[in-house]
Amino acid sequence: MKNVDASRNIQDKELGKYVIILGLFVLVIFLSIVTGKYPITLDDIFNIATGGEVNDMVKTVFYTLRLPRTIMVIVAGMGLSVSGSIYQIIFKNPLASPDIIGVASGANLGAAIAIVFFSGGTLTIAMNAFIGGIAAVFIALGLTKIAKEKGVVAFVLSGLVIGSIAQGIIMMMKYVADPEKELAAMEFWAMGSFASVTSSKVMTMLPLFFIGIIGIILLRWQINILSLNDEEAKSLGVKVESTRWAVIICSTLIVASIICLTGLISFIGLIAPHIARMIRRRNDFAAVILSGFIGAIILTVADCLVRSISVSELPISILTTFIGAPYLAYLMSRY
Amino acid sequence: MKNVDASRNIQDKELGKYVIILGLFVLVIFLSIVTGKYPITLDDIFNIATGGEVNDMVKTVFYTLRLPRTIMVIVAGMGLSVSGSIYQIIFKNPLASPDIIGVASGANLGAAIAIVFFSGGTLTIAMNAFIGGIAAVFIALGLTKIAKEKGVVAFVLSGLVIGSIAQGIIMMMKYVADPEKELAAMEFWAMGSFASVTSSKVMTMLPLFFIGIIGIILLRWQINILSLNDEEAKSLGVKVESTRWAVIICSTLIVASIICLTGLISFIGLIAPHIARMIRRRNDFAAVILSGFIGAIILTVADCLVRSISVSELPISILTTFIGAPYLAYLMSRY
Amino acid sequence: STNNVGNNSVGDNEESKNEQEVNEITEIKITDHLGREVVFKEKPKRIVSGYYITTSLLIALGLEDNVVGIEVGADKRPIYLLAAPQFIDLPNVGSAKNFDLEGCAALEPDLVVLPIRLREAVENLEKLGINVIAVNPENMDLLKETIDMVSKATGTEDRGERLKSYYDSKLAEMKEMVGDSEKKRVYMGGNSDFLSTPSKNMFQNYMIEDAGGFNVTSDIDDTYWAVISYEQLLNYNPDVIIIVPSAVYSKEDILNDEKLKSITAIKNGDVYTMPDAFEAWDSPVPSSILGTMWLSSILNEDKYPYDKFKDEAVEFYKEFYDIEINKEELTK
Amino acid sequence: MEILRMENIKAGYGDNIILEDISFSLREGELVALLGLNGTGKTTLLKTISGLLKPISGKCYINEKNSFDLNEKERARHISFMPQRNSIIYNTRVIDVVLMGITPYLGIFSSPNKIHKKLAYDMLEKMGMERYAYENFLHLSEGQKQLIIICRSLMQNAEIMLFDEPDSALDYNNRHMVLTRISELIKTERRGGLITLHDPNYALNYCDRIIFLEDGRILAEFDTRDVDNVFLKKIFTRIYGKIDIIRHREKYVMVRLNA
Amino acid sequence: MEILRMENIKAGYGDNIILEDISFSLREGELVALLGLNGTGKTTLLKTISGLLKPISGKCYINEKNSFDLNEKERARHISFMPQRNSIIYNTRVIDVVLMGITPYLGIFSSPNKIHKKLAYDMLEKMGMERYAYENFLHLSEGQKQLIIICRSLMQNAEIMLFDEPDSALDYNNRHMVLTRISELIKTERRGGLITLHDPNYALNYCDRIIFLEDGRILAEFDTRDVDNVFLKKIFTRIYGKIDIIRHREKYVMVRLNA
Ligand SMILES: Nc1ncnc2c1ncn2[C@@H]1O[C@H](COP(=O)(O)OP(=O)(O)OP(=O)(O)O)[C@@H](O)[C@H]1O
Ligand SMILES: Nc1ncnc2c1ncn2[C@@H]1O[C@H](COP(=O)(O)OP(=O)(O)OP(=O)(O)O)[C@@H](O)[C@H]1O
Ligand SMILES: [Mg+2]
Ligand SMILES: [Mg+2]
Repeated sequence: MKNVDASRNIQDKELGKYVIILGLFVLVIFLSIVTGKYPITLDDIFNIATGGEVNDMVKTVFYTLRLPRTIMVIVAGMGLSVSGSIYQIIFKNPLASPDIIGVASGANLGAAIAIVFFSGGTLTIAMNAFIGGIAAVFIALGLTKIAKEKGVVAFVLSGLVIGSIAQGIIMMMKYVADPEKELAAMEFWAMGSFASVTSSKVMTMLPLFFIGIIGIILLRWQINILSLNDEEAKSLGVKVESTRWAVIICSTLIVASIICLTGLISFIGLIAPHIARMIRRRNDFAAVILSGFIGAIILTVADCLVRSISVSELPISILTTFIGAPYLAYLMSRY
Repeated sequence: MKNVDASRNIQDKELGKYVIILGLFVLVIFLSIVTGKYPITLDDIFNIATGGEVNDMVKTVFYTLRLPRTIMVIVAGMGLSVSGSIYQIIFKNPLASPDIIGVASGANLGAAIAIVFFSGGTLTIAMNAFIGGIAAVFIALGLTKIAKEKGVVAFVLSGLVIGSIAQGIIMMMKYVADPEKELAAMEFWAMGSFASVTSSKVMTMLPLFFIGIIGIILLRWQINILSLNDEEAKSLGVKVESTRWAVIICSTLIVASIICLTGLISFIGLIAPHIARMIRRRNDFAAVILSGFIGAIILTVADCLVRSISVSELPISILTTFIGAPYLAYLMSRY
Repeated sequence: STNNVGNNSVGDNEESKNEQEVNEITEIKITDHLGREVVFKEKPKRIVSGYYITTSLLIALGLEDNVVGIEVGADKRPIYLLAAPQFIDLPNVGSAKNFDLEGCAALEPDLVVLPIRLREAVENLEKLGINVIAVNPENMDLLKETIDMVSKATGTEDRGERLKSYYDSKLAEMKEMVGDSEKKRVYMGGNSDFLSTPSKNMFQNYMIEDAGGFNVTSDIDDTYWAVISYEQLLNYNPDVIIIVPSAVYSKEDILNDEKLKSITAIKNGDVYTMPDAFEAWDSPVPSSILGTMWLSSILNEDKYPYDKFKDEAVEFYKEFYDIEINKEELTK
Repeated sequence: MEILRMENIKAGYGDNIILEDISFSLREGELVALLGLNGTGKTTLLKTISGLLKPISGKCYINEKNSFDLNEKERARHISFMPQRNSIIYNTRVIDVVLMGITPYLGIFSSPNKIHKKLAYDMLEKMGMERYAYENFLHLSEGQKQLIIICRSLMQNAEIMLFDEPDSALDYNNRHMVLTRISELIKTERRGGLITLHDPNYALNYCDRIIFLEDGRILAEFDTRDVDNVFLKKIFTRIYGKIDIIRHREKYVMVRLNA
Repeated sequence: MEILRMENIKAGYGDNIILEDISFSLREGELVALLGLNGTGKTTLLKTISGLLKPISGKCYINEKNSFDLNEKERARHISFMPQRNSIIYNTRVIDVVLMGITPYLGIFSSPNKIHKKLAYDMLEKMGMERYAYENFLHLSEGQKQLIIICRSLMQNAEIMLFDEPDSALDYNNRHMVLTRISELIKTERRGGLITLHDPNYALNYCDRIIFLEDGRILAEFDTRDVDNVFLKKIFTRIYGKIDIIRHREKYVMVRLNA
């Protein structure tokens, strides 16, 4: 009797947590839509939503800038956190981040090449970054193929090798780059920013993101099994190697499609999974989804602050850090 | 009979490996002493060594630049690799690097503060970097104290939290820093370099380095036991928490004393331990020592190349990467 | 600035400097931008410059034959190719990131000019007994001080003075030209990204003001290139958009950007790129005055026709760099 | 009918050859015990059969089909393998651990549904563990964990079931319960079972046949029903030293003779 | 003489209370078996004694000294604890694993010396594992690993030795060998031993006393020498159900009655 009551109590409490998180999520979306430098009033937004009369310029700004940016921030927060979670599961490593297999370093290299050799516009940079990220991951995967010792450590080491070679080439390019323009461009890119997000870019990238995320959702049970050791997963009928590849490719698609537009956004993909796991206290796919929501919330709040604190845009990672890290410390002291 | 022969063969082969590595080590030290832009001939060096007559300028260059730099490079390669090895053992994590508990981020922050607020000379910067590194580690250790869930993950998360907060503050300071003086200085510091190593600096820092390294050597057996899980280590009489603290503090001393002079040198502390473990194929303290030698060799070769390849000095990390990463990939495909 | 006696005597004999200058000066004291006092016992013959601004200045001071080493990346500076092609093959002493101490020492210089950010190298060179001047030419006044220091140390005050007075007269001319007329609102797009822009404390901001414009982003308190958002730019709605030399994007990129089309500058086609065929005029090089003049001509073409600017630019390079430049490359 | 046939299997790790010349077969509805001392290669043999270890030479047929041609998923439907030591599973509910056994029957893109969950719960009930269904697997005792892993293995419902010392952490009651369930299931569902055990009495009690491994080779193979005291004593003495075989209520019991 | 005395121990994990009102003591030269079904709290009790789990209330005296006042190192000299499941040890030589048992006797700054190595090698010899001394621990079979961990635990040479199912992965011979060694050592060296087992026959054979745990409480405690058939049958039936106690050459043997 007592036991049943207790378990119902716990269930209520659990449910409460998720309701709060969902509420926060909706709230920050709203906040993000009303925050910005160009004056758009609540009335305007109401009119846009209901199809009423609005100034053309306001409409353009809303549809080409405000809304795409909001979407991009949410997508980025979700994508990076989900991918971080997934990697922490399949590599059984609390230090795994979305960059573990080299995607971010590759994208960074791609962007750098676009900047230095093609003196590219944002589109060229985005394309190159995307290709760079994907290419780095495939090379790393190729390296795992020739590794004698298969298994998780091979992936970690391959990611390390490819990531650091990419970093080396980037450093080299920074070294020969023109300090005033190319170097600065490379460094801005590496700091990450949502300032130049526009609707057309978001539109091109969203499909890729969704392919990746749907892939991950479809593979959720296999991911679950990959958290066992390889022999056990194999004897349960999981094609460990090919599944690991599939998961990595989906995750790479997600991350590459995000960072090719925003540049590197560090930290959120490492910390949101830990926060989610501490809140959920279970190691299942729901924790992955939860980490997506938490990542989106943190990143959106950070971006709203970026857009309102000062005229110029602070790097987003600063605020993400200052919101995420103390919260994680707080959770550590509680759970 | 056959078996005994085989095992003797293996032993010979094993021994051969270490002889080669030791030989290489001596060779690169020699190489480092004779390499540099200032013309010092072999005769000069012979004369300096034997107390013969040498041009005063040559002598000054040798004693204040050439020799200290050689010593510093070897010390840095050893220290960072040993510390990386130790962390990979006690945190049971192949991704652990000397920065796992926040020392590098803290040192970086300390240096940044010195540059921005005290517009400091190199000595001030070094002191602040050193204090920053130590302080960050102590704060991280403090955080593990309040964590509910003790154990390795608490350390990893604390390092993550402190490291990223330090990074956030650095980004913030970069943002407000004077671009010509302060920002540039901060960025160069973060890239690491042996170009400005001089004898007096090396002399102040060596004692601290040795305290740390001797601590690690003395604690070697305890470190060994910490590779077990906590309960097992405790029931074998190891004071797990305080020993982990002691090891971290020694390792921090090593790393802080190095990077406060050289700035951040990435990568070597992550990759040398893996190379050593692959060569030794055993997970003992000898592998830690081996990783120190390998780190020193790679870093010295990289530094010699830096000093001779191009007329101007490439950042050391580039060459470290290009030597270390392919070698690791090669080892992966062999063992 | 003040000249001391020993210096003046050399200045008087400037015309015959080739024969006589050597060892004639007594002792020169200079306080550099790090507040260090540097004493020259004799006139430096072998000079190393670790900074493109001072390297260019050495040409402007007619010292190109004394330079024995310069900063890395010389092949990227068109002015060297035009005015001192021998620089391309000089040994380099590294960059501001990585100064090559031994390499520098091996050149046995009598004078090394470095930016103040190389404070460490300065200290170390001092220990090796090499004379170093650390300079920080980050705005017009500091540039003038830099000119003073280097010219004093090398006994070329005369040319230095001419350069400075050229600046002063041109700045005065431009100030007078603009008068009290309403200033145009200028937005300057940075090198790496159209949305990065010079903030209040940067050299570019002073250029816009000197040229008689109003920098829309002068309300940004940052110290470096600031990044703004599209929304912010729409909100600023500048009259003129200037692209700094050799930006990674082009004028067309901006003119064709759908999201910007409501901005006045875009509507009127007032988007200009600063020429980059000689030097980066938006940085405090000795020829940066030409950047201000160029901008002034863009903003007030009615009062300062572009052709007049071109003639003056040709004259400037003729006089100070002893080269004949191609007018066609003075684009806008 | 034979559902598994091994022919001249030679297997090992690198240069270290552990098994040599192993041939035997498994019939439908038959539970076979694999006995042998520590380190003779029992686990190695089970790993080879389940495809986790590639043999150096030899063939393995499942229903007359070469098993090494199958991929992981197909193989997992034919063969389940309960490991001697399972991996650490963090913060996962017990029922989810059991559900993992259904994986071979799922498409790569699908997850267990309600029916599967019901099956898993029923399985837990059969093992008397249903009250732990929604608990954290990590918080169970070692014996309880082993029961759950047995459930997972049974969920796989494969034709050939391999168990590597499934009873090592179980108490006396659970040991008998589990072996009873396994032998019943194998009989009624016409599966083939191969189980390693250390206590020969359990093998004598629950298995149809015993295969003795010694130094990586098959030492003996016999049906538990048609042996007599003398044969048993001879073979067991060879392996286990000073023992005696006594008969107690229709069954042979091996007891140790004290020195 | 009593070397260990537990008084009214209550212990558990968080709110989940597992053990209640546990009091017993251990005398010099005595090997006590701790029996109980899966999940009754045997491991929890051993962890509490060895100081790995802080009890909610109750006292534990070692040689009349409160054991919870000791730090890890002191405690490890008084108590050794062989865990039910040891951690994964990567690429370490077997002899180095055994050497770990000497740790409580080393200063924090020292490492094992030649003498210690000799001791470790001798220990391996006693267990018949000396030929694996320089092999990789990871490459042993599970049973061999367990033997090595037993060696490590014996190296600790503590006054009170706790073993949590030390025989679970051992073959019949090793099981007897290990239990013989342990009981001899405890007798000759005047140690106190507490061992959990699942097979009551081994407890009856090798232990001086049996403590029965049920649902976290002590159900019964008796000397194995002064019991009779009837008592044993009663108590064992309560826990293990349908069993019979037979006598074979001076010893009681518990056998199962088939349903
Ligand atoms: N990964 C490995 N690499 C090299 N040798 C191994 C490896 N695993 C096992 N061995 C060796 O193979 C032999 C057989 O091991 P296996 O695990 O098959 O024994 P087992 O019969 O299952 O023993 P146990 O009853 O102890 O479980 C042992 O001698 C062991 O040392
Ligand atoms: N870390 C833990 N957190 C919460 N509950 C636990 C934890 N460890 C064990 N338990 C619970 O404590 C009870 C006793 O566990 P314990 O491991 O002591 O049993 P045991 O007698 O050793 O069983 P076995 O024979 O299976 O080893 C079990 O019901 C288990 O669910
Ligand atoms: Mg086995
Ligand atoms: Mg237990």
